[in-house]
Amino acid sequence: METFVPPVPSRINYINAQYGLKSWLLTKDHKRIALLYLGSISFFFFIGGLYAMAIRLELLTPQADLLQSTTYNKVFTQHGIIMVFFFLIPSIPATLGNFLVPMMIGAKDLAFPRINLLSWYIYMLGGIVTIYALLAGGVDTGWTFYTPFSTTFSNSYVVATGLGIFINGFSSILTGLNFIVTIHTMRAPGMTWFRLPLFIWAHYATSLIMILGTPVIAITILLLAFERVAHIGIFDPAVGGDPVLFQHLFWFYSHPAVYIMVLPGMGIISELIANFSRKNIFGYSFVAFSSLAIAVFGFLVWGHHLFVASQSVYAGMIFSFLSFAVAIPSAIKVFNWTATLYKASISYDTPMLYALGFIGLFTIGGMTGLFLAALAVDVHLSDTYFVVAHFHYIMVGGTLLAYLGGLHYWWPKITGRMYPEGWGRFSALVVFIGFNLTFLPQFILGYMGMPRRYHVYPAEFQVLHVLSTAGASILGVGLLIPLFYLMWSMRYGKVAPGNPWHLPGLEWRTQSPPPTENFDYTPVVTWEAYEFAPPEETEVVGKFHDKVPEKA
Amino acid sequence: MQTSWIPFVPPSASTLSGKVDALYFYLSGVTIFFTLLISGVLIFFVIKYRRRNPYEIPRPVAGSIKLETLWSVIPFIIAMTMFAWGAQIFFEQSRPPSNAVEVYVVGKQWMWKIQHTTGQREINELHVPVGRRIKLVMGTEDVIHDFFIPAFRIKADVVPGRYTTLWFEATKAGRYHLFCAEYCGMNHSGMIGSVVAMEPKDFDEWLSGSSSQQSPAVAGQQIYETLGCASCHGPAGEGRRGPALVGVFAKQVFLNNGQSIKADEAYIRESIVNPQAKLVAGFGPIMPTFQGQVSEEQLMQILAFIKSLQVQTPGPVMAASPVPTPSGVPSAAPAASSTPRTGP
Amino acid sequence: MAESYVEHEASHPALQHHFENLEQQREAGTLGMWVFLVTEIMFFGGMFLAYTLYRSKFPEAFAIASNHLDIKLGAINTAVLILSSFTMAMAVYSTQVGKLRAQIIYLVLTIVLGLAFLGIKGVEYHEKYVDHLIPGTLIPGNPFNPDPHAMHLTQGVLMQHVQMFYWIYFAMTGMHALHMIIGVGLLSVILYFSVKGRYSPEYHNPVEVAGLYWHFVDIVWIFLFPLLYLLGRHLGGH
Amino acid sequence: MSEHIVPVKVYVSIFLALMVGTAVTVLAAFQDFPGALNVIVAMTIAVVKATLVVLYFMHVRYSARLIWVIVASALFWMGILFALTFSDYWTRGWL
Ligand code: HEA
Ligand code: HEA
Ligand code: HEC
Ligand code: CUA
Ligand SMILES: [Cu+2]
Repeated sequence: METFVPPVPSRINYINAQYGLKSWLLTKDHKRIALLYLGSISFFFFIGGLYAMAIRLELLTPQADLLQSTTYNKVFTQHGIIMVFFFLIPSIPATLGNFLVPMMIGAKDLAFPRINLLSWYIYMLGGIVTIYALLAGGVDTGWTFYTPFSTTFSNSYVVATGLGIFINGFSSILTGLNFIVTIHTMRAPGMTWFRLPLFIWAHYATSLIMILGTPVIAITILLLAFERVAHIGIFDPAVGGDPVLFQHLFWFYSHPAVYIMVLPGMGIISELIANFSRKNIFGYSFVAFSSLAIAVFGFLVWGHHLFVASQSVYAGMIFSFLSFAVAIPSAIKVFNWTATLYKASISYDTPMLYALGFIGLFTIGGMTGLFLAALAVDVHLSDTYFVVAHFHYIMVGGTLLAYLGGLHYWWPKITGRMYPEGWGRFSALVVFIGFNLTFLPQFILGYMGMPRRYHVYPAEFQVLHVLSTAGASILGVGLLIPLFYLMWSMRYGKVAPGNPWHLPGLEWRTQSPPPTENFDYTPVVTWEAYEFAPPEETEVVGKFHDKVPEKA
Repeated sequence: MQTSWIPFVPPSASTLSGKVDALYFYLSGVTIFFTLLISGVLIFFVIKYRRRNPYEIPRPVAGSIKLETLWSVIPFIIAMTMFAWGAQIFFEQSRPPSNAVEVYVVGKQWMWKIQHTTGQREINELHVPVGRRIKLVMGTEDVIHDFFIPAFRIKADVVPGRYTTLWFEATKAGRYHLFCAEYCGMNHSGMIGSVVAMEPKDFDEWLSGSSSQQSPAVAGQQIYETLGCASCHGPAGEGRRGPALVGVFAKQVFLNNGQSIKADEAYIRESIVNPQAKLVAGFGPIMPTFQGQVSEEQLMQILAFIKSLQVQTPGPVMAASPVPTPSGVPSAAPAASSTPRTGP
Repeated sequence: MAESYVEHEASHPALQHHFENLEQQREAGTLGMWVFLVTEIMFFGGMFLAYTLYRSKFPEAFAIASNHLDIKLGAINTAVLILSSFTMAMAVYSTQVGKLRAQIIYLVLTIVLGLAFLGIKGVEYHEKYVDHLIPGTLIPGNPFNPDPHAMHLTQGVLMQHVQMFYWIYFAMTGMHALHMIIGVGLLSVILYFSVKGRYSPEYHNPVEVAGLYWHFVDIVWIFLFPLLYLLGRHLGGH
Repeated sequence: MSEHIVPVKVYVSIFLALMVGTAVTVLAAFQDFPGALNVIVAMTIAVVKATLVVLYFMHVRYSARLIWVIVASALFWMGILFALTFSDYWTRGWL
């Protein structure tokens, strides 16, 4: 990179094209909407993170000293709800996805720009309603809202929170709808399906889950709210209903939703691995189709959350079998990413460090999912810290790292500035260490029998809890560092060229930050995905994509 | 499987726990293997193929069907071994043996109420003899709870509106944790207690030492009489307008819609609170519902009474202290009847 | 690595800036609506699941409750809705062939029929209100409390299962009615623009897309009608 | 995706078919068929009616393959929801 003189973005771009608050709040530009999302999602992440810190601090000692039971119950519930519904599900699709899907396929915008803006407003409305519920008194049902506790016994703001999630669901649906239509109808000439970057395939698969699953959780939460308000219902055993039906409906969405959370992350990892090793992804079509396979088969396994919930033994076996089957597409991805590095040219830039961290941690998180899918072992592990460790390994160690990696990788494109590389590598390391120290002990805790959602626990578990809390503090610091230097770099970072990493992807073939319509002219794609160098240009890096596209 | 020497494994004190541990170690082994394999290969590649000059472009590789097949099929086969092994233990775990001694458990925010067939009641404690099969029949008065004994590697949700069961056979005397593992409100983490496994003779001592109340079956008989069940099913459950209840438990029942179903706890319970759900062949929907008229505990007592109505041993006869037999099965436990039930 | 670029063709006034041409815009609009309808199917799917489950659990209570619905009004409403689907299809057709007056007339008819459906539904809801058949305390001050004799409740059947039916009935028809209201609103907007002469054989995608939505709402009713009103009639009752 | 204009005659006949279907399903509902036949008859008629609306009023018969795929996938996912949920309810008493 040092050999390269960056062109200064003197031209008009999407950020300086218009000024004023109004130009942001009424924008229909997918890139600006992505930034709106970025701001609001980060806000929710830090709220969720503060709750996590409260959890960890309380768990330092076996007694209830920092938080009493009612408070603690609200804290973990709100941590879960905010992290899942208001951070992780929208995180990558609504920010990086929003920014990049049109750019990567050579379109000027998403198919429905107004709906895109609407989805941000819906997200904010859902968020505000939820925040209101939290401030008014909070909610203590667990993020899973199990009936009949949530419908009859809880004294907290279940309806308001449910409403917030219900509203938020539509934002997710609209985002998914927009992506699907955009990817189908707005690819640039020459951008065939198999030339699409894998990030797009991942988002396509994610969108499928969003549109097929989210409506079910919406109606479920709505029924739950009515049930609570009007004392009637299909989930209440006191009037003939079945509380387990709620669990079926809840997990019909919420299991596939875990793939909403991880697939976009996998998409980012495919980009990072290919681009930072300057190779096309090994087995491109396998990686592409495994995303679709995960999206489809992911709908068949929700019952693995009900192994001990009085579900029929035979249904348990079906769901267990299918859960093992759905692990295979994930395995395919992991192996292909690894194989891509063979005889590659690997750089150690921050995004790549995050990507490598992802592969390791996702493997651990995914493999421990297999423990939970194995019926007899799940009977012991269900609702223990093993489950907590499993999903944090995938959601924090996996998706959050992928998100951070992606954010660093596209940061120059988004802001037109470079982040400080040294700080980036340093914080990636801190996050990795802190993360493992936080959650590795929790696997052991879980097998030892420590139940989740306990703030008071037998003294023999304390050592491991202290380790975990120590790790969380390191992790927290590790996450604060990027917050500061990324904000710093927006003003003071080195000005980024159009293509700082010298890559072939379409998003790099325009200036940084891009103009409002992304490209000056509709590009015509004549190259394959991750085609790093055409034979005749093998030696010259960057020659073919540092320039801003001009009319042929 | 002997595991006491391995760190980070909780006490292993039931016939099942060793089996679960074995599978757990297998899973851990595979996980560690793959994690090391992948991170090892990753680190090796990352070092070996680091970028040496900013202009290098590696030769593109398209992929390899052979490799793809290999690394789909092998994990699939490994995954299937996990599935089969897990399912096999699970199946065993979910089928209570017919000769198990029953204990009735009712969950309630935030405590466990336990009653032995011999009448002893306990709260948040469960005393069981080592070497005998125990079956827990569990219900709840309010929300979902979960009965979790880590040392035995078992847990099951306790769901309002129905019964769930658990069974185990303790192998080592000792005091073990009992947790509520399903979030159930404010004091969820206080809904804990212990399971005390005792040598059979200590257990007998404990039984005779603690005040024995009316046995659940006797109590159930009284409820049966006061609710007027006898008017249709006969005072001894011999059957009148309604089907005979003698020997019905654990038998196949033929239904009006042509299907048949095993009369387990859940079925008996449903027959009382929602009689129209499954009609016995040859009977009309005349039985009224008793939902709301009986508490969860009373329902369990009626259930205990109906179970006691076996063909050879009419009436609720239950020894106060089961005498261990060579097979470890208490002889006084209601023996499974082999006489076919007379149809309506 | 040669890059070439496509020029914008001379554009139609209704062409949005980010589309290449009207054809692409139309394709996106239609596809978008279909994808949206998929989400709608799943949305109703959860309720259909609950319906199926409890109908199989409490067949008698459901039959009794279902027989108490007003089959005449239900059937009339089915006919009204089918007719409105037909007029909607004709409105699209008229736009396609450029009969703009007919287009407006058919749109007005569709809206009127939609409102008629909602009116009849209102009458039915009111009947249920009078009979205290609105489940739970959905309407404060008028809790679920029907007369067991009027319901022809047989022994062994629980009133709470009858209430379960009514809860599912109100949830499903209520959701359906909400969709009708949204549909009427949507068509009113379309009507406004077609009076202004915005649609032509060249450009009529909004009419078409609104039509898709309207037909979908019709289809939901095609299933609701037999499931809620008809199954159980053969068991007698009224 | 050039557009196909369906003639009015088709619309009218579909409309009539739907009306007839409604009448038939109401009449059939009062007949006491053996077993679960009542449900089957009612649902078959509903499915036929819905199919007519989808194919003709909604023009799917003349639409791109993608639309067919979308319609099919919606039904497929409904099928998943039902089949796997009932795999629990139907087998609960089996042990
Ligand atoms: C992004 C989130 C995410 C993802 C991707 C996953 C992925 C998986 N999850 Fe996880 N899970 C959660 C989030 C997630 N999960 C959450 C939040 C909960 C708890 C919810 C709550 O109760 O609050 C949960 C709970 C949960 C349970 C229920 C536990 C219980 O409550 O009792 C189960 C049970 O089967 C399970 C299984 C799996 C499996 C099999 C996968 C698979 O998809 C994993 C596949 C990946 C791999 C297998 C790794 C890669 C493969 C290799 C390296 C090759 C080697 C492979 C083989 C030999 C097969 N998960
Ligand atoms: C996307 C999802 C997501 C993410 C990112 C996280 C992130 C974290 N989670 Fe969370 N978690 C869930 C989803 C998630 N969690 C869910 C769904 C549950 C289940 C809830 C339920 O049971 O209902 C759960 C439950 C849960 C528990 C179990 C509670 C219980 O069962 O009693 C614990 C305990 O350790 C925990 C810890 C953490 C920690 C330490 C982090 C860390 O990674 C967080 C790190 C982030 C920050 C630290 C923020 C950045 C920094 C600051 C805000 C400044 C302050 C920092 C310092 C002072 C150091 N989580
Ligand atoms: C009015 C008469 C009547 C009364 C009172 C009555 N039952 Fe019944 N019961 C029946 C009939 C008839 C059936 C068979 C049809 C059915 O399954 O509902 C039946 C079935 C049963 C069954 C299922 C038996 C089988 O063979 O599968 C059980 C268990 C049962 N009743 C228990 C009770 C209990 C306990 C009570 C009192 C609390 C009670 N019944 C009161 C009439 C009655
Ligand atoms: Cu009872 Cu948790
Ligand atoms: Cu899952």
